[in-house]
Amino acid sequence: MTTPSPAHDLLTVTGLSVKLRTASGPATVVDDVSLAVAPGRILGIAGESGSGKTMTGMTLVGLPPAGATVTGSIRLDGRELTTLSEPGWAAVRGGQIAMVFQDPSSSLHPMLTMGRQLTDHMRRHLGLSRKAATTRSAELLDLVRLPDPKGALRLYPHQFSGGMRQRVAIAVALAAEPRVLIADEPTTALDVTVQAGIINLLDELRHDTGMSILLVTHDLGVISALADEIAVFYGGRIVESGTAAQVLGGARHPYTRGLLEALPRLSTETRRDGRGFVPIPGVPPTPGSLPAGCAFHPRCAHAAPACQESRPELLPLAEPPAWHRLACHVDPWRP
Amino acid sequence: MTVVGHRKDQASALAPAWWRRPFPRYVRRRLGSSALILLGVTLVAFLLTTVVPANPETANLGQRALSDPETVRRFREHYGLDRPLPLQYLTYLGNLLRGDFGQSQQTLRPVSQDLLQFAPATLELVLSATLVALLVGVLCGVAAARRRGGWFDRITRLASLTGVSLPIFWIALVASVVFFRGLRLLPGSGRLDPALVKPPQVTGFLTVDSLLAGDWHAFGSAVSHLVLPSAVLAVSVVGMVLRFTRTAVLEALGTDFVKAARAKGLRERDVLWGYAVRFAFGPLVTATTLSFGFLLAATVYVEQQFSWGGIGQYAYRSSTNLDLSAVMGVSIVIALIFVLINLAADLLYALFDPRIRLR
Amino acid sequence: DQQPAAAPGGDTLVVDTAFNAKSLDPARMFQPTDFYAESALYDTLLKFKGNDLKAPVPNLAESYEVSDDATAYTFRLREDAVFSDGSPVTAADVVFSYNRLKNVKASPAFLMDGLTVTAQDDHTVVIKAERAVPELPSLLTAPNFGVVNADQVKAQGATDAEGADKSDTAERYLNTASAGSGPYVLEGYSNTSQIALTANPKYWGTKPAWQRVVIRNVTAPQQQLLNVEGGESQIALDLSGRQAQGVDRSAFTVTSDQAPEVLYLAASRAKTSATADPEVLAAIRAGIDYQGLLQVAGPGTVQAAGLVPQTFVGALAPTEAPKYDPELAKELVARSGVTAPKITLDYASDYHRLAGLDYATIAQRIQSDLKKIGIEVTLNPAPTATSLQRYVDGQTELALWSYPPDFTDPANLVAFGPGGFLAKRVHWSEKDAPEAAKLTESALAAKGDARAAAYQAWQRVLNDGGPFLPLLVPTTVTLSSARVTDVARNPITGIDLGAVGKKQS
Amino acid sequence: MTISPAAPLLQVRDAVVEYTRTDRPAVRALAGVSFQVAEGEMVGVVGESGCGKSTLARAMTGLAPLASGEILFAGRPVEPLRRRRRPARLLPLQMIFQDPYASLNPRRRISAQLADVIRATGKGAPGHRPIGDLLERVGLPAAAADRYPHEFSGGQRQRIAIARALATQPSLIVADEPVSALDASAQAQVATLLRKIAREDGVTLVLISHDLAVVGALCDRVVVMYLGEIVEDGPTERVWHAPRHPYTQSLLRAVPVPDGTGRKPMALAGEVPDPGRPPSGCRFHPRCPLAMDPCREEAPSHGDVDGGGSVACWAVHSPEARANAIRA
Amino acid sequence: MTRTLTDTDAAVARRPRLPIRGRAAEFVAVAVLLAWLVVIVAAPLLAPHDPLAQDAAPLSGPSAQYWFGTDAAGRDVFSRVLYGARLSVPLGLVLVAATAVVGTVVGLLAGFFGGWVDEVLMRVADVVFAFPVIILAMAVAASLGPSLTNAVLASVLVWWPAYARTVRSVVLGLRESEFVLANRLAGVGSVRSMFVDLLPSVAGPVLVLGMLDVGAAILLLSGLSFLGLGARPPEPEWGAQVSESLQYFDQWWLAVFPGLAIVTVVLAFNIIGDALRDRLDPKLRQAGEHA
Ligand SMILES: Nc1ncnc2c1ncn2[C@@H]1O[C@H](COP(=O)(O)OP(=O)(O)OP(=O)(O)O)[C@@H](O)[C@H]1O
Ligand SMILES: Nc1ncnc2c1ncn2[C@@H]1O[C@H](COP(=O)(O)OP(=O)(O)OP(=O)(O)O)[C@@H](O)[C@H]1O
Ligand SMILES: [Mg+2]
Ligand SMILES: [Mg+2]
Repeated sequence: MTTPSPAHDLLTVTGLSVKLRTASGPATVVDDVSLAVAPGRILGIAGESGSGKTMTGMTLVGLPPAGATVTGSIRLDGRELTTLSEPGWAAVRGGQIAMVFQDPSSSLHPMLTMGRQLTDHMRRHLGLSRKAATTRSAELLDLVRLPDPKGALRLYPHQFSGGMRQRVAIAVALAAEPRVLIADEPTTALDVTVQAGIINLLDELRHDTGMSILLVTHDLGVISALADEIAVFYGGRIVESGTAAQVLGGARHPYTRGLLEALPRLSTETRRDGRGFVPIPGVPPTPGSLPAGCAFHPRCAHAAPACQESRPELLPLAEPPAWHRLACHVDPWRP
Repeated sequence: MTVVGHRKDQASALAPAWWRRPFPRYVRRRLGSSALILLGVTLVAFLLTTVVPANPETANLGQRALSDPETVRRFREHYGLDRPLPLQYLTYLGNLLRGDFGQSQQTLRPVSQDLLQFAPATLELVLSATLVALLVGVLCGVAAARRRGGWFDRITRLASLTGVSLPIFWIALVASVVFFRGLRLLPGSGRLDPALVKPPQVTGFLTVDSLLAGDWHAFGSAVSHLVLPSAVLAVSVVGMVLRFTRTAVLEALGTDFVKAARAKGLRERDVLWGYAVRFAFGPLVTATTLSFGFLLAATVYVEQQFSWGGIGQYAYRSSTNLDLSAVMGVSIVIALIFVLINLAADLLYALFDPRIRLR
Repeated sequence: DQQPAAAPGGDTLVVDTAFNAKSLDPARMFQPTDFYAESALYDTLLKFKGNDLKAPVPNLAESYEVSDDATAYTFRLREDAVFSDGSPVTAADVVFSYNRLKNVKASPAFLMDGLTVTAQDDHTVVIKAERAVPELPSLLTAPNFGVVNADQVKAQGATDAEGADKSDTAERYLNTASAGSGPYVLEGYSNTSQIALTANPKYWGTKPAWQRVVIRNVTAPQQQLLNVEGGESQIALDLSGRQAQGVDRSAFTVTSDQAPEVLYLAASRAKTSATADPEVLAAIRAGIDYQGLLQVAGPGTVQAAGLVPQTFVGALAPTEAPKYDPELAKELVARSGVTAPKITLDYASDYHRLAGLDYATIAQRIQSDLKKIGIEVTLNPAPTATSLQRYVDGQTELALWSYPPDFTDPANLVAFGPGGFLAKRVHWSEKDAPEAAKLTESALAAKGDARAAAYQAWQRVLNDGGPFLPLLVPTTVTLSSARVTDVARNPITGIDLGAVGKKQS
Repeated sequence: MTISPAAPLLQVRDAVVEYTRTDRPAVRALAGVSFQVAEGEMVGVVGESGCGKSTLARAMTGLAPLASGEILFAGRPVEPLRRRRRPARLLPLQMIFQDPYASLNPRRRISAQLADVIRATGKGAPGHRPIGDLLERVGLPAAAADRYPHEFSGGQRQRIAIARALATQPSLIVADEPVSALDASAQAQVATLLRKIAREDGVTLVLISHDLAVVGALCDRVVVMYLGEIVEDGPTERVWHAPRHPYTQSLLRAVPVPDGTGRKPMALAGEVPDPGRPPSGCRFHPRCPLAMDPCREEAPSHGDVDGGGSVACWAVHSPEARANAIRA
Repeated sequence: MTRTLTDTDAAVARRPRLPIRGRAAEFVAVAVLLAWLVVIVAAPLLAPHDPLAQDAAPLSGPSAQYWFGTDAAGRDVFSRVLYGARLSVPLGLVLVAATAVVGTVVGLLAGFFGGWVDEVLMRVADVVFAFPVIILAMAVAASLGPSLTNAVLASVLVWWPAYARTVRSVVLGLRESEFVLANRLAGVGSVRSMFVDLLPSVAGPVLVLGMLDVGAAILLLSGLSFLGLGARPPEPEWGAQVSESLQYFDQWWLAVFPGLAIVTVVLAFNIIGDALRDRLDPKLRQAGEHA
């Protein structure tokens, strides 16, 4: 695995913050996030519910919630996106950066045919004729392994199973040949058997099209299967990042460790002595009322006094490979 | 497959294939329940006319004739008022099936003929009011939803609430005084300039009939007569259409598929009209049905004020005069229109929302 | 003929009225609006000229002779009169029409009670009566005596034979086409929206000034006013005096005529009703503030002195009208056998026909007046049908009504006499008032100049303790636009449409 | 509760549950399911979405009436819940639902909801616990009783639901996807709590989940369902390490492992068929890598396998078929 | 805050508060309603004249003595408008309350018992819903006599299906909802669960529907009075006053003031109902009406 240099990166996010006005005052739901994805690679974003994963994804397609303040920089192939006007964004969205949503049933319009939903933006972005767009739609559906792609164009979303719907949603996202795909929990609503198919599909797609994928999920298994690099979110910040092997194989942040420990383990021994599932105590924080210092410290078994005082920076770990990064004052698993 | 399932399949095997497809099945089911409702309505109408203690002859014989028992007896016999109730009902139902609603003691014509004359007048009025309300309501509703909480949203909210808060009989009066008497802008009664000859009745809608007859003069007159009463009617329902549209569009704007459509890079206009408003179709059909039902009742006031000569006036007149056949006929026709509109709404709903068809 | 007859407002006379219409069959109709149209479609033997009700003038009949005992009349028909199809009007047509009226046995059949009609020759008709009928010339002006073209209607199922009530089927035809000799022919009839007439091209008299007449149903009087003001119509028939007050007299003509009917209170003599007590009845008579009532009723209305309206022969002089005397009324109530009398007053809530008079207002006024003398009145408004039924069935205690005359003669009103069909509604029989009953008889029998005195005597007895309390005679107001001239209004037949003139602008 | 140790606590015999749908063939959500749960056991039920897991749970507690077959609790039939009050003898048979947001009345305080159940069970019953105790038992402060459901997180609500089940002093709890709607850490918390209750209070647990890992980490025995039928049943270790049914094998291979190695899970071909029109023969055959002629024609019956449990598969139970399969 | 088991019975679900913060229209609406409430309570003190006394010159315009002029019978229009509130507002509320009670009971029965009970009740509701109100009101007025009470009765007869359907759909949803099932599994009786779990859930939707309907109810009753099927003279009902004014339209004050009275009251109720709907459930109305 090579260390990507910034020059190679297709999408670079630096110091991205999203501030919302909520009923209980302003809340920073994404805080100083920096990411980079190279062409053909998959960056996994992991973290519990509410940690700001979706918000990050939506901001990257220029669709933060109304009234949000976005700071920082988003660069696509060197071009700054945060300064774009709405029409400018509309050209980037779908055409350059596309998004797949978590729930395939709700992200497709129930009253429009698949054909219509596949072609309308394709015609806009690629300037295709209706006929050409239809042909291409069928090809796309074939690409995502939908049986009878031509017939499927005339069908409505409810006529498909969940897994097929997610394939269609992916096809919709791919329709205008985007260079970056943001997949927000693309398999969470699906069965494992179906999920396996989608995982393989995404993997093939990035190889075949050279597309970069930002894979947002709380399922570490899915991340492990797909991601080249991983960023772990907690309370809107990245607490640890690195290659999949580094983060999952040699996790250094107590939170990352906690997540891994909390996973159910298939083993008789752990079940007998009750170690199968080690929960992280406490509940995730809500944005707007994050604890001072390290946001994780109230739930952390290794918390030191310093953790309550200052927020740890996300810093590269001293030893190579240099881009395994960690935000922890204590770093209890330092080798 | 169970035995029951088999039998059913065999029975329906005789029907053509399309008839067994989900949509026609749905239509059939809805038709059946509509017929049941109408049967219920005939029964209620019939029962009502029998509980009313006053005698129809009072309204229909002169003061002197009323005091002559022989005249009264002849009258009752002629209208079958002397037979036992269940028999009267069965006879009535039988006649209904043949399209015979009996004879109106008021107009001395077959009730069916009266209804054919008056119902189109009312339908023309109610339909044009509905159209106006839909046009204004949808446009303003979408605009209000787009800028939720903005000044336009707030103004239309207040305006639509005001619209539903105005007593129709009162605004009809006010409108007629202001636009007819005061400003002399619009005609204030009837459906056509009385000096003009009515175009031959085809649809019963004067606007349509005059066009069919190529009579521009009559068309202009019919339209100008339509403006005031239908505007008055529209005022009371435009708010409902607007609010339904606004709510539905707002709901749609919050859904994942609108987010997804935006994320596809569609223009905001396309997202709004192609995705969000499209989703509002169901609520819009509901709003239209509701307002149509409401207007059907409200025409009683408006027709009175504008001497419209429709089914509303007929209903009022025949019920105050205890013209029993007419009362029954008019109830059934109003219910029929109501049921048909609801049926049409459900079918439209099913046609436009593919999820419903297979239910 | 689908083209408009003329540009709007050109040759069409539009008359607005609140419809009370049923049928244009002369043998069956009895509603005011039908009378208006009927008199333009069918000629009668005699008619009243304009609004002068004192003596009928010739119409289809050139002249008539009457026997001394007033039981036999001989009418001489004019020879130039023709029906709208061009055929001449003959005595046979008259006999057919009158016999049909009798035998169809519809509401107006009573008009023929005791009369036999025969044709002496082609143009002479003889009418014989069982009793003296001094009122016959007036009677014959009623539109029900309109002469129909016998051949034309026989072809449409009409018959004048016995049993016509079953066998006559011409009514439907007569509601789509007319078969008369009047200045207009029927173009279209709807008894709920409009009646359209076109000038009869074969009319034997002076051709009407207006080519077309549309009588429209405009229920709200105020709307009628708006329509005339706005030029949509030329004549409004149902305004009250008050409504006509604001009209610009330079641009419109307002004419007033006293109504041919009297608004009265009918007090029940049933034992259960407080009104059966003569003192209570007298107290009500004295306790009504007639002047206040006039004020409420609006300009033009006058107090009724008796049951016969001023326009008829035999009306009482205004000075004989009951007087308002609240002190006396209170005393009467105190003296009466009823303590704190409670009375229900019935009236028809939807009855505005009488000269725009609002029964509700009048009833409320009476309620308020009677309260002051210690009688508590509960109002019971109901739609005409219900209210009238209660009255007919004798269930009302106090009821507010008027009696629309069938013809303009006091003989039409004897039903108010004890035992008459109106008196029965308040349980008043001959036994209760033998003196009044006798006077009724003699009034009916009186002839010539004696009639007036006889009817006056009759009314004086009725006013003195009878159960009917005459209240008001309202004014009917006719509003017409400046384009219209010669608008004379007969209380029964309405505007003589054939005589209405047009001002050329 | 005294039952003979020999008799299983819950017996499901050939249970069939059908849902009728207008205009379409009825769904046989359970197409003849038989299994037993012994006292003190922790049994897991796994399978894909729509295979009838929830239906089984509902049938076991009497919420879904059986079309045929029977279900016995403590030796007596579980009557379907109709409008009558549930008989006292069934109260020890409780259920926990998937959606922690729907399983509590949002308009009532926790205390009121628990009190209802306590009253229904009988306040004076031996071993009955006051509300505070119940809440503390599930790891919540007693003061939580005064609050409304919306003031709690999903995991906390699920604990309250467990507390409500505990109020009836249950001997068997059927938990239908109790942790599926929860976050990883909350999942672990609730799962741990369930196991603690089962171990410490001696409550028998039937845990339904589509997540194999959860079942594997908690249960002694696993039941694998496919399209309304049980295809494999056995001790967790055996099923995990030596799955015999091709479906179980595929299921296990489809689970991604978070080890950072990038190993891809294996997909199972095809879609779950419409349960209203199940395939002939073995219901799994259209998707089965080992499918052969007998599979298409006749449904296999359950047969015991080495290492415990049973499997319904032609490839396992007919040697010649197996040989054919291998040859092919 | 500690609670013992014994007082859990008294633990009544907390109603959502009526939030009126930050919205001028709602403030004004509440103020208007409060003003009308004062009028209703204190009409005899506020009205300068007896609303029934016919002391004045008929049809005189607004003046210092008669602020809103006098009517055809010589009564003070201002006093009549004030007294009119005593009829319209309470009766509108009574109508809605009665309708809601009838509809809720029917809906509960239909939803709870299901089967043929449900089928019959809902078919009856369909028929009633399709039947024209005016004709029913006419029939009631004709058979029982026109009066406001009878107008209310007739209106209840045709209006309850709206509530019955809403309640039924809520009940159907709830009957299968997990918290009801869980309680029933834990031995809570179905009647108790109906009252404890269903009623509060039904109360919200019914309350919203009711608030939205008060305005419509006032309009309906005044409309029936306008047609002569409601208030009985000399009752100073607003609709009846407008109807009396039809005879005289140069006397604009006769129609304008009672009309404005109706509009202010109804608008105020509608604004508040609308706000309540927004807060409680934006989609409720549609769900209830498209059953
Ligand atoms: N429109 C919004 N207004 C206010 N707060 C919001 C909005 N959308 C999201 N949030 C809050 O922002 C935080 C981050 O949300 P986000 O959806 O990004 O989380 P997530 O990591 O995707 O969680 P999940 O796994 O549940 O999808 C959450 O606490 C959420 O409550
Ligand atoms: N009320 C119902 N009416 C009709 N069909 C139903 C009903 N409930 C379930 N089904 C059908 O029965 C089958 C089994 O459903 P069930 O809910 O038991 O599956 P499940 O295994 O619990 O699925 P999931 O993992 O999605 O919860 C499915 O095909 C489902 O569509
Ligand atoms: Mg998310
Ligand atoms: Mg389930």
